[in-house]
Amino acid sequence: MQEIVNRAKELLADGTVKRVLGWKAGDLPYNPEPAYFEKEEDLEEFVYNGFCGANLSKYMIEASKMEGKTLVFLKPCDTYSFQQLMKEHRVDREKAYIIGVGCKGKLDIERIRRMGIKGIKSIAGANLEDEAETLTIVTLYGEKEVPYKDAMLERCHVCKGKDHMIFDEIIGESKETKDGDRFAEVERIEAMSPEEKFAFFQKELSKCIRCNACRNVCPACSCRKCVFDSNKFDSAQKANVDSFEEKMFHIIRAFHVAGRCTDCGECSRVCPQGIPLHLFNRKFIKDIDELYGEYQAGADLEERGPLTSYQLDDAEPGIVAERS
Amino acid sequence: MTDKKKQAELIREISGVNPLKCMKCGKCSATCPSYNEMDIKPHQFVSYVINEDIESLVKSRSLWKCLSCFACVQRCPRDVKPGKLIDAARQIVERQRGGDYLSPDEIPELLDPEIPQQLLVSAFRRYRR
Amino acid sequence: MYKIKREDLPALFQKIAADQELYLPVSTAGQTNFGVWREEAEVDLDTLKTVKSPKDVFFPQSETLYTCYREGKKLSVEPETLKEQDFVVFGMKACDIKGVEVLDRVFLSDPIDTFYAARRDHGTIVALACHEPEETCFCKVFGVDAAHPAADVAAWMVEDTLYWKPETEKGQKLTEKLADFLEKAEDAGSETAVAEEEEKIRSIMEELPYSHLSLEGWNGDVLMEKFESPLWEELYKPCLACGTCTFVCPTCQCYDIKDYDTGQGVQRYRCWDSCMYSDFTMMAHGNNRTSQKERFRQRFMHKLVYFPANNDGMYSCVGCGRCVEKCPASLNIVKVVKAFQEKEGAKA
Amino acid sequence: MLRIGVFVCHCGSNIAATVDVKKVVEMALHEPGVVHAEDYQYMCSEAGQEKIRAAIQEKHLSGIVVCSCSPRMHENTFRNAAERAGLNPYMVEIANIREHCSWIHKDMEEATEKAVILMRAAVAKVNLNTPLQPGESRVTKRALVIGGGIAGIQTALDIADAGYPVDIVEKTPSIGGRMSQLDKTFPTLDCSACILTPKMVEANAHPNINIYTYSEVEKVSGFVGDFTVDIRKKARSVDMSKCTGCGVCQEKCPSKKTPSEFNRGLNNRSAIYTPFAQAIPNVPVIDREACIKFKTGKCGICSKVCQAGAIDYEQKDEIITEKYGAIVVATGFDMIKLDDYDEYAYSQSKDVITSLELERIMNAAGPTGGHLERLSDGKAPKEIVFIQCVGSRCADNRGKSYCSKICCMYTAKHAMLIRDKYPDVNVTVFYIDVRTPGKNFDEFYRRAVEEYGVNYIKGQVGKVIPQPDGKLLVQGADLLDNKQILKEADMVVLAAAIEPNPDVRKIATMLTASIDTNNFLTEAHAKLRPVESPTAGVFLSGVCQGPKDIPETVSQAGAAAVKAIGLLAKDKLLTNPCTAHSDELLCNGCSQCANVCPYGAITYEEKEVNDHGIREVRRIAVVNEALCQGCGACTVTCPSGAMDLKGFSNRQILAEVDAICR
Amino acid sequence: MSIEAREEFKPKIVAFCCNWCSYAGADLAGSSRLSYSADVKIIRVPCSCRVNPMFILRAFERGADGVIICGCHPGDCHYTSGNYYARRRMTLLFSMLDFIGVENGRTRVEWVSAAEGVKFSQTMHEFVDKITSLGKNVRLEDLRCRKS
Repeated sequence: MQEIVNRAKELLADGTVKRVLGWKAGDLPYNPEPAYFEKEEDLEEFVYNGFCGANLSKYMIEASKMEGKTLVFLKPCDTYSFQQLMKEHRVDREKAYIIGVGCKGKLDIERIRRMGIKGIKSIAGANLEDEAETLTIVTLYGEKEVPYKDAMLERCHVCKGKDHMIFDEIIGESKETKDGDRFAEVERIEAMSPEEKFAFFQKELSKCIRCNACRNVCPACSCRKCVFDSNKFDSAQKANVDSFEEKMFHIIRAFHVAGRCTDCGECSRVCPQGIPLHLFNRKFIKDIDELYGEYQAGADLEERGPLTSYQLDDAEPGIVAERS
Repeated sequence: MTDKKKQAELIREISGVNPLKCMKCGKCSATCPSYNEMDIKPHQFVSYVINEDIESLVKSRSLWKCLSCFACVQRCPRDVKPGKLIDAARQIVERQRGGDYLSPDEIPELLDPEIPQQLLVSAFRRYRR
Repeated sequence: MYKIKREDLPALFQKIAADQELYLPVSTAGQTNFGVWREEAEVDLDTLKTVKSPKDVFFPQSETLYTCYREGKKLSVEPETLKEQDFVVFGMKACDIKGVEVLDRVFLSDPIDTFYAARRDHGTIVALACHEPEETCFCKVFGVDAAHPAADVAAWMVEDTLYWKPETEKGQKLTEKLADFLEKAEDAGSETAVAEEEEKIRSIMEELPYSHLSLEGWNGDVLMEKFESPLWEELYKPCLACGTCTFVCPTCQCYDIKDYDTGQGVQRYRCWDSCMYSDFTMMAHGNNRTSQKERFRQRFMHKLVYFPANNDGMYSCVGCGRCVEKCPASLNIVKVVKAFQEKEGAKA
Repeated sequence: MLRIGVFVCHCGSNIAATVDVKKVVEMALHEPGVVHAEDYQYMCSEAGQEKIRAAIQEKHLSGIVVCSCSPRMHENTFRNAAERAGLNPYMVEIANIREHCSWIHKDMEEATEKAVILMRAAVAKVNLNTPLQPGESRVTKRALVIGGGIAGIQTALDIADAGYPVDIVEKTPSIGGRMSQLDKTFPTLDCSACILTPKMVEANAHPNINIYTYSEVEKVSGFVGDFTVDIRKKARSVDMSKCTGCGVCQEKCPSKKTPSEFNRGLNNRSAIYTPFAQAIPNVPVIDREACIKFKTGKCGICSKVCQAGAIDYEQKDEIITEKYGAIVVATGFDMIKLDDYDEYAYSQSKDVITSLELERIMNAAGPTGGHLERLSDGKAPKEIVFIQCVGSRCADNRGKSYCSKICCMYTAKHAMLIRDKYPDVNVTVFYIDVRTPGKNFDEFYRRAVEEYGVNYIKGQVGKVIPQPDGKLLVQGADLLDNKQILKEADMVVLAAAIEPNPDVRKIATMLTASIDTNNFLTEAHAKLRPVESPTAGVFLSGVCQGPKDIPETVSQAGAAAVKAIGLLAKDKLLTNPCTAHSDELLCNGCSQCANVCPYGAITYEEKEVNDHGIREVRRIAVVNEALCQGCGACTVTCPSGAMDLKGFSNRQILAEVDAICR
Repeated sequence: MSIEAREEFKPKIVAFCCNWCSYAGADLAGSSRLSYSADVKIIRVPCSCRVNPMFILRAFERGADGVIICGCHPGDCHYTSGNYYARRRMTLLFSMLDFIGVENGRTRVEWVSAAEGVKFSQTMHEFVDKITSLGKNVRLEDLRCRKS
């Protein structure tokens, strides 16, 4: 981490960048927040550890409007989002100095809480430099040990890989964390009967409080004004007054990001109600891969997205009925 | 529904044929190997069904002269399949006699050396589709 | 005081729910929120904090106000009826009850919100002391006693026994109704068990990292100074402008009134709004808070400055810590207070 | 809110017999915004339009709904009526209560209920209509004719005579098409070449006509008045400017084993060839598949013998890009393949031939020098059987569902010519129906029977069985005599069905012209706009639109030319105002809309906007209204809903959905 | 469902037809007097690519029981490529609806040319039968829109 801080200080000092976009240590062991640093001394508060899950690429939309370059730290998966945003002209590459940072999987405090751990006083083993495979958590109610892997975000179990798609330089090593099948859960649901599927999503979505955290954190949901905030389709909604609206919002949101979603998993990470929102996006990704050829949004700058291109012999919509 | 109409309906149902599609080209009769043996000619089957005169069809000599070779079915440009119509008429007769469906197990028992090979071939043709 | 074995609680719930609605923490797809008790519901009394506060029992996320029906060119209006049946909320925590107190200030002062008032009148609150407070809790800062919640009935879960103490007339009435299920617990052992539990809770509260947060300097007198502080410019930056903090908050009371065209008419409903949203308080001429910084500031200024200024010093934060847990950008009211403290401390 | 008038048409009894129009009027008056409703016998009539005009003026209507036939019929009529009364024509919506309602439903109650709902949807939509103004686009005064048969030649001549330049693109090395393969023509028995060749020559010499033979249309973009077309001029390997057409190269060419396309493969041609003697241009092409020079690198005889030095083995395909205001499709037809009709032994016997092959055999320039003889043994036939409707009028998937229209007449012609030239030959025609509508057509057929003694038998042939002695046993039915006939013939001629040139599908796709399941191009209206494609600026000439004989083809060719001339005569066209437009406050500048726009109508500009007080420079989509054709692909791609389509806006369509689901 | 109840169920079906092919195909069905159920109501759109998933969900929200989108055959789009985009969009949307447990027969895409009046009427027959067999749409309906 010190290497990162030193490099940031250098770049600030020599005027390459006007500010640094990174993470600032929080007041609890697990709550660092995304932050801008404009002065070298501010960087004393900089932190980069297992709890820095936030994908900073969306902040670059705003940073692109600011004067001068912004140094931004991106994890391998974040670079897909950044590149996709570039493709859509939402961020300015010229305004960004990208340092790709290593990643050994990011931690999920909700998952730790779900293990029954509460009253957390400190957490050891979450730093990038820590070699330990376990987290040691000291709580008001005793000390707990948790394997690092078990506390990881879902997305890290299906990691896209250690490579940064776009960067100016790279600091730190990444670790292979993939140990799951990205589409296993989607397939499990696909195999259900329509009634089971409906019950599953009804239950999950009934928790939705329409806080819009999923949308606002999503790098693909970069609309200046979302259709659900505007009256373009009489679609402004502030609450899910009816179960229809829960579905409507999530289906349309997934549809709007289909072919653009990099599967960064931020939606599920931030959902206060723990709804597995990434399933919607992954379903689309799986369909796209199967029907139109494998496609990874944000992996390059040239390829047309699957919904803005076509093949003459694409599958007919009837395939949906045939498959199920 | 009159009896006549019912019978005609039954023929349509069994054969799956819409006789109204016929354009009276006569290719069925042109192609029929048993044409000369028949009193009602293949192309006429259609009009008998349309006119709901199944009675005559059932009583005709043609009923049992048709070889079920299905040349007419194959060649009919309008998908009318006169062979299927006459076959349906035969089935009506069979049903009246009480015979109807055979279960697959019964077939081997009924096959004896006396049965003409032609009948078997005909059956294969008939049930091929 | 009364007591009941934990294992007998389902029977108690069934009894309560027999003739009225019973709201209590229910787990759905892995998350616990207050919900209506049903036979098949997964009751969860162990989770300290429900994701959403139970405020929606009294102030639902959305409620219909009236419905217009259209027939040809004629319209008729049918107002929604107010809550008429009694109901029970079981398992509210001290902070949430304090939250209701804040809401009362808003909705029960003139002009009285009749929808809210009807729900308050008909609701009986059975509160549960916080068995194991967490690091995100800071209700102590707002004078809340997590060990002894101030409700119609206060309850403590000590090992496998629930101690039940009616403290108001409403509470007494409910207790009488449940006499068959509740066992008298006036023995010394019970008193001690509860007292020990209270003591334990209070001592943990002392230890919590946020419990000694100072709110010095947050009052109506410093309104302009706080409002104009350059700190906001830094603080708001990570904010995603989502409404998570407001929707999990037990005291956020802002709502929007909207119309829904049903095809045969219009349903007018109100639903929670969030000051974090860009169309919050949107008016015909536009919006008076055009930047996220202003919206962000609004939320904290309201909780810590405007509200106490208008409500005899009562903050509209109760220290439940939900926003601390749920903010996707790890922002929260504690960080804001601390940031000002640091800056002002440095200045002094 | 608008002041809406609803006008319900009876369409005589077409609507009124099934829809209770009074009820529709009554229900309309209950709809919000509707201040006037009336019904009338024929809304599209002068008197009906007058009612609309009067109501607009008297009741100050600002929106009109006409419940009548399809908008594809009379939308323009009613828009014009509204405009004459001072209302913007785009404030008119049509509820289609005829094609979509009265004509398909029998039950009055049901049909009326549906008509009311359709009316409501139209009222809901018109409530959100806004006045639209069409823009203008220029017209390139040049026409393209695809296909150089008689249809294409005639169209090109007519357009050229009117003073507009025309390009003909012909796939084969010469213009002339099917008609050049024919011997005589019915019903006058003119020699086909005698009447066609002068037209070919005229087209070639016309100063306004430019002919691209051995060329194909490769790409079409643009729209009515302003098409851009890429034409691939295939390498001819002969320099057209040098070749004198002397023909020595063809004589000397050692590769003479390629079946002649022109003679339907009945004989062979050389690798360097002109398809027929009167070919235009009279410049040969080298068939690179057959040419020894191209296959082995050795030979080069043609180059050596060519005095003009016109042979150019290095020639490459050339792409010519040209702009056109109008495009006429005249791609013609071919005979169907007879693989699926083997009961007629076409593949088994050389003496079973198609009618077009008979044309070549009868033709003096054909493979037999005009002598009627059996291709198997060269003997003169004594018995000839003609079989009609081979592959036409078929309901199965072997053939075509339609009547090929020309076979009855040309078979009569063939029969007559044979009986005339070879009176000792017996001619029998098996027919299903003899169809001879047309001037002097039935008389012609009767002459074949009455004067020439052609034996017409009502009945189809079931099978043709080649005999060991070379005879053909024809098994047919005589339905009138109720006999099965077995007849020995020396020759059997099949009237094979005709089908549109298979390439037409490719061309239709390029032109975005619609095509039916039989590959015939669809006309804009079956009766009223028979030579126009629904795609503006594209016209149809000849058999590409449906089976036709020569006189019909020529008259349709002229009609297509008139339509094209009518278009070219205009300097400017009014463009469709129903175009996309982007809300600059919502646009993200993400370029997704530009990615799906088929017309390249969307560009981006950096623009300063004032978003409720926030002033900033944003990248914003801008729609070029002259290029936008209003498909709406961009509107769905746009996630924020910034892109919308005038005339079919999101809210309009949603209003219709709501009204239908109410 | 009893037979009587099924006979009483009159599905609401919204058909989006592109102006150039399918709407004309529907016109042809009309002028050829090829009947189909009056439960089908047609909305004219310029192209199948104009159909936004929002329209389809809105129809269901308002109580439609089935939504069918008809466009030109692939390759025949009046706008060259609109139906190709529509094909991908609708395939994915339908797949998502299937994924969340909406009966997949409620949505359909059919390519109907201007010449296919017969196909149009047959398609509508089939679709109405399918929707009738599926019954009322309850999984994608906004209860507030239910007629009281």
